[in-house]
Amino acid sequence: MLEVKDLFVEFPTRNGSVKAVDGVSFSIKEGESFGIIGETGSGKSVIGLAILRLLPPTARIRGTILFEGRDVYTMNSREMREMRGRFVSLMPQNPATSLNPVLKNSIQVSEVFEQHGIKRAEGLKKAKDIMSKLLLTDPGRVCDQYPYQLSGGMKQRLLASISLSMHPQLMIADEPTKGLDNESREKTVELFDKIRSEYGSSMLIITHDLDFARDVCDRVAVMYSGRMVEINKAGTIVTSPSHPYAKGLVQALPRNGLVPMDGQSPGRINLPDGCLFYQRCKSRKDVCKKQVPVMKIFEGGRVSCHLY
Amino acid sequence: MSSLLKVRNLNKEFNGARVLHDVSFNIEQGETLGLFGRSGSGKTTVGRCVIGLENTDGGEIVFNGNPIIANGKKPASGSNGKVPGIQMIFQHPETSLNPRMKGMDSILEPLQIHNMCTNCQMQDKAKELADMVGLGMEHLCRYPSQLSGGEIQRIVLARILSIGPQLIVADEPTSMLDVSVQAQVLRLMKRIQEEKEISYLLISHDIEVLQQVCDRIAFLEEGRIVRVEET
Amino acid sequence: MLIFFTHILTHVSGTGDLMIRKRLISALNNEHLQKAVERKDMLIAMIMLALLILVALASPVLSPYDPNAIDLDNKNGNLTSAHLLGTDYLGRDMLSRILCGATTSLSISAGVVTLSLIVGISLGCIAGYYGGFVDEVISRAIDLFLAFPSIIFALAMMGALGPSILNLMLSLAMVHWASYARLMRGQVLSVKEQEYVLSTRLLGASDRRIMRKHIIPNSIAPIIVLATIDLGHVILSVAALSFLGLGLPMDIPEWGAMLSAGKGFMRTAPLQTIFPGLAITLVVVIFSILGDGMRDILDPHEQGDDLY
Amino acid sequence: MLVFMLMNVLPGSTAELMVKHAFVGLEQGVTDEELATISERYNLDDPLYLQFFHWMEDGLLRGDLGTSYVYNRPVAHLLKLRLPATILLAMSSMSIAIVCGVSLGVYSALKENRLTDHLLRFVSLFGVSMPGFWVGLLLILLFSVKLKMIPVTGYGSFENLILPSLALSIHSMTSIMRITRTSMLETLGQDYIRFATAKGLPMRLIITRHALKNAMLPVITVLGFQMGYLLGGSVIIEQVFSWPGIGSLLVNSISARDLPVVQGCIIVIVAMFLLVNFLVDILYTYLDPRIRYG
Repeated sequence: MLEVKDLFVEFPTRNGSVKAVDGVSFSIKEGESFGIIGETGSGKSVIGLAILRLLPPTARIRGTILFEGRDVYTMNSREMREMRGRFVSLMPQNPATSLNPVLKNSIQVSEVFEQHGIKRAEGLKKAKDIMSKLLLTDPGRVCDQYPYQLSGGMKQRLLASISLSMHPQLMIADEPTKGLDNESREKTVELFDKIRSEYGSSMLIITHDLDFARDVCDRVAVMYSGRMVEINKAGTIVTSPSHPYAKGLVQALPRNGLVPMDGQSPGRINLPDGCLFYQRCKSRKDVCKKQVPVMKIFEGGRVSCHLY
Repeated sequence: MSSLLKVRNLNKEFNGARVLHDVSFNIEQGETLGLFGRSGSGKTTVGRCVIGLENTDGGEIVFNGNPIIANGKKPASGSNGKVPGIQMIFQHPETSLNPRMKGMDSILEPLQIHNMCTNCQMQDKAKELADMVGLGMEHLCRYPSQLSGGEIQRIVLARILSIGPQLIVADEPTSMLDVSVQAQVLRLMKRIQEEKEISYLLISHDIEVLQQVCDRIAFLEEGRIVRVEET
Repeated sequence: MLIFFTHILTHVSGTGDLMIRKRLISALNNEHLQKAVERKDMLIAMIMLALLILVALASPVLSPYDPNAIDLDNKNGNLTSAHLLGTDYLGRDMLSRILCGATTSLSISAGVVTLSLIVGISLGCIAGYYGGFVDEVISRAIDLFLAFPSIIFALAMMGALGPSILNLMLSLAMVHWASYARLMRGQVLSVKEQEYVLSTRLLGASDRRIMRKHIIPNSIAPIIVLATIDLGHVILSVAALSFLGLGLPMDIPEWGAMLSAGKGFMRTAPLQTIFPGLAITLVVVIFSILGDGMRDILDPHEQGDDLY
Repeated sequence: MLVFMLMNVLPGSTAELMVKHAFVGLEQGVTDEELATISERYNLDDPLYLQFFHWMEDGLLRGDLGTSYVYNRPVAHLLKLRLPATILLAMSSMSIAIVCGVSLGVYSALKENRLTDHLLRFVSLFGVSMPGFWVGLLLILLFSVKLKMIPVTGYGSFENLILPSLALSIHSMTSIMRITRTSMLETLGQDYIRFATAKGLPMRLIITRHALKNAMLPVITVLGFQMGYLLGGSVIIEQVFSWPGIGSLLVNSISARDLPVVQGCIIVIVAMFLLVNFLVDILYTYLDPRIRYG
């Protein structure tokens, strides 16, 4: 379905270019829910935006992204517009700022349909039944209201229904649980389960919340400072990860005793050579310092570390 | 030994709606009391009332023996109702520090306010505080916009510790931080608690964090303390 | 009304004045200056400004003739070696009049802006910080003065007071302070709620200290931008007023007056209307460039490259 | 109310000052009893508040704003005569400023950092800095003196409206353009624009439906202030083009120390200013639903 090979993304700034994504490769199969876990600034959101070519013009992108075998970066703007919304849709990070404050909800929902050749009235009807499927109370009233009149949870569901309106083959969800408390996080998990059962579209879920990834994703990749360090089934990653950083992440969870890792992730302008986790890795070897570990198959998943 | 902080049936109305109903709890010397509640349960309001940022509609708060709030009113004592012994850590790192002041000035400001030591001592006092919260000197000469969330919360902690408080009210100090950084900050707070005999009122919606860090947890629902458990 | 107004002025300007001086010094000597030099357009504008101030200060020495020396035999003369920019209808040398005009314009506008800055910032800060009754009174006064288009008010004042430099400065300042006060009040209201202000108050800082250390530095930036651009606008107003003959007495050379004098002889000696206008435009352009540049430099999140 | 207080409280008893100036042209000294008759006729001697009530009572209630000292005809009549000219001038320059300002602003925002953008910004820099009356003079110089195309002064036909309204609108047009450009750029960076692109909407639709409406909000707030500047400017432009509007009446009456006329003009101008601000507020609530439901 989606194939990403050696993706590099750099943002030139006043004092040097920030290497947001430093050689990432992964693929998502039909109907699979693939998660990317990473902390703030690990470059996970950049990947999502790169797939839909929504990065700012200043970004320098290398590498190939194949969707259904076609390279996204060789598509012309018409093909690109065709793909966005119909085949690949985005569920943005903070629902509050992703809805146009001065436009009625009905316009914002139906315009996706209009764009892909469906008349507004019919589009609105379709949108309403998607909304009711996603447990959004009284879709009719919501459509006539303005975004600021909706609660956080309702905004999220509205966004979900917008991005699902054309039954896309791939849905990219960017940090759906950011800033939510436990209870609304359960609701989000429920929402995503409904989406998968109802539409069966494959999903790319970008989050920093391990438990959420375990509950919603089949396979999960762990990102650190712009590189993928481990890819494995969601269950194994959360319970028994193999990469030292992934282990550190799991141990830092409150329920596992809040065992902290010392130090911070390296500066992104001139990345140290060798393994990026070298300074903070407890089981580091001198080879880690010099040579960038390559992705190796290991116990059903892949890990990039010299220990294995 | 009487408890450090005694709160007796604290009430608070917020434009008509009653937000807190007879909230009572106390915090012993050197203890960490967790305050758990979903968003909207009024836990932040409790914190702000204890700290004196919000005035209350009834109830007493006694800190270290002397009352700071008697039946809802602030007695004349204390610098406009703010007790130096209690300090607060806020939830959002990006607004907890003055964007125009370097880390160093933020840490030293409390000392300057109470002119607790001469300028020559300032430098090494700052060094000492920075070491205590695990920050190097290079962090001190950066602006908050050049620091990560975890580093900012450490500077906030150092800033508060400089005047030796007895109770720190922390309103979801680590909810905006990543998991690994959260672990570092909470570990740091525990270490400081042992060294400086400080007690915490830790407010959070994340029950796992509270179970891990607090000695006792008070459960707050719709402005009422429903139960208090030992961890 | 006027007596009452000057009374607040003297009392308030005492406190406001010291705040401003300290803030401006500390704000300018740190890295803001290096950043300013980095930008080409700012550099040019600053050099031109320095030149301008030099000319304004040294105009009596620089100008070849006494600006008011009447020499009737070569009225409306064109460019000659003796009179580089020709002469006006009374035979006075245009070049020296323009040079001295720079002094008048710059000194008046500097005076007006500083005066309104002091009053505006102090009143705005007090209104924003303390709120309640004080805020009510000051805000009403602000609305009162802003109800007038600035030139109309100044026109009426000048008409009543009669032409003199002090009256001109006073009448212009009476209008401009209100816009500073309103901007300042808005800034203070938003900064006051920030968490770092609350925590400083908890640490026992006095109101004055909070205002000086935290509130003003974080709300002064847009005011400085407005003040820089206003320097240009005041020059425009001064020129307009003296164009209508209500500005300065005749003996003080002023660009606006020159323009209105030259108006009558447009057909025969058009140059008289072009040079003073050009001078005004040039000065105002310098201030506009400086103003825009200041806006980017003092922008808070431009501080340094924030962590990616 | 403020206008009246202001004019009368100022230093020197206005009446005496006024009378002296008004007649200085005619003959030299003003004898005391002449002074007395004049002030009695215009009841200038009784205390201020009585004058004020007198003025308010017959002025605002019956529209008789007193009689002009110089023209000796009721002020209201004078104002009515001149009002249409000023409104015409203000309206035409306002529309030019808004139409060109907004469209150029949006255009240069879309072509950000390309040649046209830099060119427009450079021109707008000068546009904002040029004093209105100097622009007027230049236009006269260019069009009438050199090209002899358009009549310089006079009122009535469409031709002589062009120059004054153009001169008056240049300043507002350029500042509106700059504000539109910045707010447009800011809006284009918002999340909902990125989400709209993610929905596959064409750029053209995104701009018209999403970006434009949001970008106009800050522009409208500043519109009120710009109109004030426009009214202020009209006073001067009317002088340059001797356009028979309230502005030139105000200027002449000030130099002629004609108190009631001055007050009348100021009140009318301020009224127009407040009216425009009021309209701007209504437009703002219409555009931004958040405020309408409050």
